Amino acid sequence: MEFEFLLNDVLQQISLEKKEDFYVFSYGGKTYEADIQQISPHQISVLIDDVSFRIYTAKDKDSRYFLIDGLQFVVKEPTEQVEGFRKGEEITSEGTLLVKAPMPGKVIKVCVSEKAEVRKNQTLAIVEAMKMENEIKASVDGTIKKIHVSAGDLVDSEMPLIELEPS
Amino acid sequence: MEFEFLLNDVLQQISLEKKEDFYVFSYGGKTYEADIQQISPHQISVLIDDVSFRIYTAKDKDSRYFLIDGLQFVVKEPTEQVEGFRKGEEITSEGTLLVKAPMPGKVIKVCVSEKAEVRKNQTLAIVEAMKMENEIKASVDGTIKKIHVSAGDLVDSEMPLIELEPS
Amino acid sequence: MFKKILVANRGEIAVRIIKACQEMGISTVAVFSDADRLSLHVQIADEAIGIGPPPAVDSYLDMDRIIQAAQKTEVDAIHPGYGFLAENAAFARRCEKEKIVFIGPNSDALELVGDKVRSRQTLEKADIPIIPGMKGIVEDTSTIKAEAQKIGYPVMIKASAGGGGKGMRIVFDEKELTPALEAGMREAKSAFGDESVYLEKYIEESRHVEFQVLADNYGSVVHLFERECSIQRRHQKIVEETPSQALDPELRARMGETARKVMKVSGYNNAGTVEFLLDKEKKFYFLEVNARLQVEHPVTELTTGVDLVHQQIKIAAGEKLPFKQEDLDQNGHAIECRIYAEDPQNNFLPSSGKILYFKEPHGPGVRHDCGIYSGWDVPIYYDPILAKLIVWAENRETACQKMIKALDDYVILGVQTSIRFLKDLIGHPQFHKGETTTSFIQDHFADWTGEKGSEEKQKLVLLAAAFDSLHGTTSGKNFQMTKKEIYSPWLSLGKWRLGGK
Amino acid sequence: MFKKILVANRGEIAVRIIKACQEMGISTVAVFSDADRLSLHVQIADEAIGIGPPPAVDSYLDMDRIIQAAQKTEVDAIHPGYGFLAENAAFARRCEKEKIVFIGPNSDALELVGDKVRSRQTLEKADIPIIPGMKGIVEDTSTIKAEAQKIGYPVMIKASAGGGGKGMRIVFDEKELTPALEAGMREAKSAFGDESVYLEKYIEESRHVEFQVLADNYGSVVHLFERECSIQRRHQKIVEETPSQALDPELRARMGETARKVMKVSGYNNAGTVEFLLDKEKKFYFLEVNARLQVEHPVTELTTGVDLVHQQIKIAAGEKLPFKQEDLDQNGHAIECRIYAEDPQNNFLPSSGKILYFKEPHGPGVRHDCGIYSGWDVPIYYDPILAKLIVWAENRETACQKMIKALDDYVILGVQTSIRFLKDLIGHPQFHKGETTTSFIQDHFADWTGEKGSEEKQKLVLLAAAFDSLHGTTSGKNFQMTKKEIYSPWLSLGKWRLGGK
Repeated sequence: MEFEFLLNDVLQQISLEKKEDFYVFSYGGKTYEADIQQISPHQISVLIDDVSFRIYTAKDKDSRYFLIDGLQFVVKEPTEQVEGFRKGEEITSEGTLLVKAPMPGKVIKVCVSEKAEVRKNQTLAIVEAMKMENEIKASVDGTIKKIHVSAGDLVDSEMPLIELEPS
Repeated sequence: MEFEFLLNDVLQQISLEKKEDFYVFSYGGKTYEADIQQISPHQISVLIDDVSFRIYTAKDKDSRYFLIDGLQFVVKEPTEQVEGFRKGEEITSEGTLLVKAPMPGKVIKVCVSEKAEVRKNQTLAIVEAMKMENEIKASVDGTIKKIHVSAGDLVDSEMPLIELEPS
Repeated sequence: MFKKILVANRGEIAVRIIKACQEMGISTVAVFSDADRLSLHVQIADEAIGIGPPPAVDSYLDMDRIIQAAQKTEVDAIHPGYGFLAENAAFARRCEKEKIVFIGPNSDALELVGDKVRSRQTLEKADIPIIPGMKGIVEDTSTIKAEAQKIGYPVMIKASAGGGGKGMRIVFDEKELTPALEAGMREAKSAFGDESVYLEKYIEESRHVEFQVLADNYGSVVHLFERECSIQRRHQKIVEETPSQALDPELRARMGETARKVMKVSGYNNAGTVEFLLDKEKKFYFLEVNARLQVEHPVTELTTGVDLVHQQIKIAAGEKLPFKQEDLDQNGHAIECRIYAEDPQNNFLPSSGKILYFKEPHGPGVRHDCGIYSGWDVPIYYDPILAKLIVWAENRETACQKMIKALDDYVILGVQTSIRFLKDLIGHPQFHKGETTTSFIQDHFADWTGEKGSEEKQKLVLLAAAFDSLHGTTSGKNFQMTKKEIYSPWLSLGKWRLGGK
Repeated sequence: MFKKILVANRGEIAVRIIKACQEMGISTVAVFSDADRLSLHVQIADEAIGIGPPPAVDSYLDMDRIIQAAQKTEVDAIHPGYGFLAENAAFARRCEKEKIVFIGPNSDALELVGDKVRSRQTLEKADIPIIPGMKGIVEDTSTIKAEAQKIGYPVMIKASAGGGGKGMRIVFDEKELTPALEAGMREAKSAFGDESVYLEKYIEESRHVEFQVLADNYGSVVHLFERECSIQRRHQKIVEETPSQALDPELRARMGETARKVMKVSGYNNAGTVEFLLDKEKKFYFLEVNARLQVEHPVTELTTGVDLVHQQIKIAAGEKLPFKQEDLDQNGHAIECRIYAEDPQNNFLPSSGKILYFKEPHGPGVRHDCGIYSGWDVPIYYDPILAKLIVWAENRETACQKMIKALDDYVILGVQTSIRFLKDLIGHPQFHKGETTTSFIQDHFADWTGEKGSEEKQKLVLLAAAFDSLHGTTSGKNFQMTKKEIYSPWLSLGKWRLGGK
């Protein structure tokens, strides 16, 4: 059976079939045999050519997480739209840059006003979470188009903070 | 809602109702309030009058297991027949004593023959499990009625070994 | 000895203290905000009392509620842990008034060392070396520029009331001064309820070396050697070790004696830490006293064999110190890594949410002080520390190897953590050489992005995802599959790899 | 140093050794029988090779298969762990022939000390004190009664080839002799593939005190002090501690020197243990050499700071011992409890099956060497040891408290274990006093049935069961409910209890 996944936002294909007491999988034009065993709902044990791997896994509503040798990978469905922008930002349909809260927290201060010009790396707002202040900075030069929050607001992750017109 | 359980083979009753954000339960003629929270599929946290308890739980096909402060309890359904005899023995309908394997293992030796007379604590058979020999002894004086196994047999827990006619 | 102790804290340190009490046969009372009903410290205590809404000012910082909980449960003593009310002299006084033993220093000493500015003055008089800085707190923001000028840039803004990096800012030139002051004061206010800050000289390329001290109620003061805590990000320690690679026996003895003197001059009792900066010429300066159990106390415990929480409780109960300075010795090497819920690939931003799966490392010489479990929601209201991983080995080399292995074995899925960053840090050649200063992360990890994963690992992840989808073990959704037929697996069996792992 | 090591064992000890290799940067190969594909040692090793069907004679005891696995994976060395092939001189010779380093003593020394009868003869000549007993193995069961008579009852039947209680029987009078001999020989055959047994005097009210020894390939021999292992059931150690309460510094030094002499006389290298019996007059007798890593090695590691597995590997790789006798010291107190899958309420019968839920204890000073996990099936084919719980503290008193707390925190559901028994044992007044002899369990726990659970606990269990049924969280069945209406809960709210927990 063939599967397509988004691994770290890159589309990848793999095929997997169960034989008697082992599995056969193909990836990148090569085919391998693997002994795959479910150890617990959160762990599988894989032996390929006598090499042993432990893979931990968990899922939430959007993603499946896999961890090998301490390194975490995120796997998503291929149907999901790929966003090409860094976490906390999004280009709107009008071409403005929407700066979003990178984590849940409380807006301590909005450092700019509408129509103000800002330079790259200028602090736009300060959001506090877990007792630490985090400065939200402009990633480009531009003009403030809209401010969505004010000091004291509680914001969730990905909530719009400020809209910026790049210059 | 009222529940009946067999706790350590004794029938017990308890009633439990969910209120807003806590529970009310009655046992032994008294009623209590409890804050009960599911911590994981295997653990609940209970606060009653500010006293905190951790209870671990698991189940297999016959029983539910609960552990409090390191002590394990077995809860069964009340419909199940209560056996009044010690583990590894059963009185048959004909009144003979059926000696059963106390654990899975391998019969190393049968030390008695049919019709032989045995005394209390005399060794009837030797069963090996986990590299240790375990002597199965007569719990009463009697006569061997039937031998169900021979040396080399693999036996499961509760499998009949020897039938004894108490004298 | 006390019969019952209330632990006025949460997270890993509350768990640590409760376990210590249980080992000593002392009953325990946990307190919890509404955000912490399901936290580990609530589950393991004998009793647990709700003390209000999630924000710390309404719960863990609310003296009235803590005292009420203590009175309701009739405890003999309160252990404040670190943070929250631990260094609050008013709270210590309140406990004294209510006849509840405060497990920490007496309120006079706490007030003195807690006032960073006044303690600097006192200690300067006693010939303790002090970093150049202001004689008082910042009172008038208009004259502050002159003060900074006098000290000379770079200067450090520090909260008068606190530690843990809260309210701290380095300022390199005058135009950064005002915004840094504002931010520092806000953070100090939010963390300690006191916005007082002061300025001192920022010493570059320095090491942070601190001495653990124990003082009983009868004038005996011993130090339990040093901890080096130079590895910091955002002025917050993240890796601590002992012994320090920068100290020789002579300097260690001299700094240790200075630490004891600081405590004697301050009239201090119970456990405390004297922090020093050590500059590149091995000159040391008193920084401040942390008047409480430190986050990094386990490295001292592992190398001296002394349980600091047991000692805190015994001292508070009026017992004498069971050892003299000459009885104490350092054995082997210990390193601690703090595991934070934060994203090192994203400027160390805090990461909250549900811990989908958690599995802690184990093994000889591995200690894990922890306040979390699989399925727990990391709340946004408190410090993002999840746990502390501490290793002990005969020597530093083996301790580093053990730490790297333990970090590799650490599983947290669902929230971002500092684990991979810590692994790269401990494995860094400069760390291996012991070349650690307070700017270590800035110098070597400013552009750190972390490993992306080899092709082999990616292949395994895809295999695991496919296995998972095939059996529906974790996914509830159907993944899209193409209909192309798989070619016969028997024709071209690939060899997994030629070398070892 | 070696690049790759094959660990020819399973369970907790295979896990322990694999982790030690990983810390040293050495790749590892696990071997597994068909019953062990899902075992922990297979998951954590770099490579894993199946070596046959579940019975040990067809897998873990099959030299050919082990050697084939070693050749296939091109390892430099084999670590045998304990049990299985660990003390098999033929296997050590085979490794030597195949140019694979056997991590253990040289085959000549192994052969000598492994032959309990020949080593008794050799050591007697070297003036080592020996327990009175047979000069040779039991060859002729007809003359055995005369031998037993000569030694004097009670006598002990012991396997010539082994340890760990396998094949051991105490015989108090002549009529027990023949069946005990038969059983002992069968058990010896099954455990070691050699049915040879011999007789020695059984010394009553004695303590089992052993000394850990390390010897490099260049003639240096040090001891790492004693372990007291008197607490045994079915001749199997279940609790071990160090230091022993029976030794003063003079006796400790004398026994330690004797242990070193035993090893020197035997031409021994690598790690080994010299076992002694200590009678009530504090006279000690050589028992035997255990020519391998011991189950109870962690208590020595925690009190000396020496990692014995690291040292074994280094010695086997040709390194010299990094310390002399005078560099070694004992710090604090360590106790180990072996966690067995067995039912202490049912004559310690082995208990196999699925571990439905498992949660190990944690905390400062708590070490847990373990080969199991939630969901694992305990196979019937091997030794029932699941894990070892080891604690360290400054003194014995605190170590006991820590152990009791850790046992309380230990969760295993689904299989019976010795945990509760161990808790009562550590808490026994005679254990507290250090009054431990090899008949301790027989003397104090012959009629042990264990706590049945207070009314409070039973009430909580019912509450948990009801909660569980109400929410259907773990049960798939509907439990029978009566229709009687619950009376209003608001009328008579009970107080949970008046005192503390």
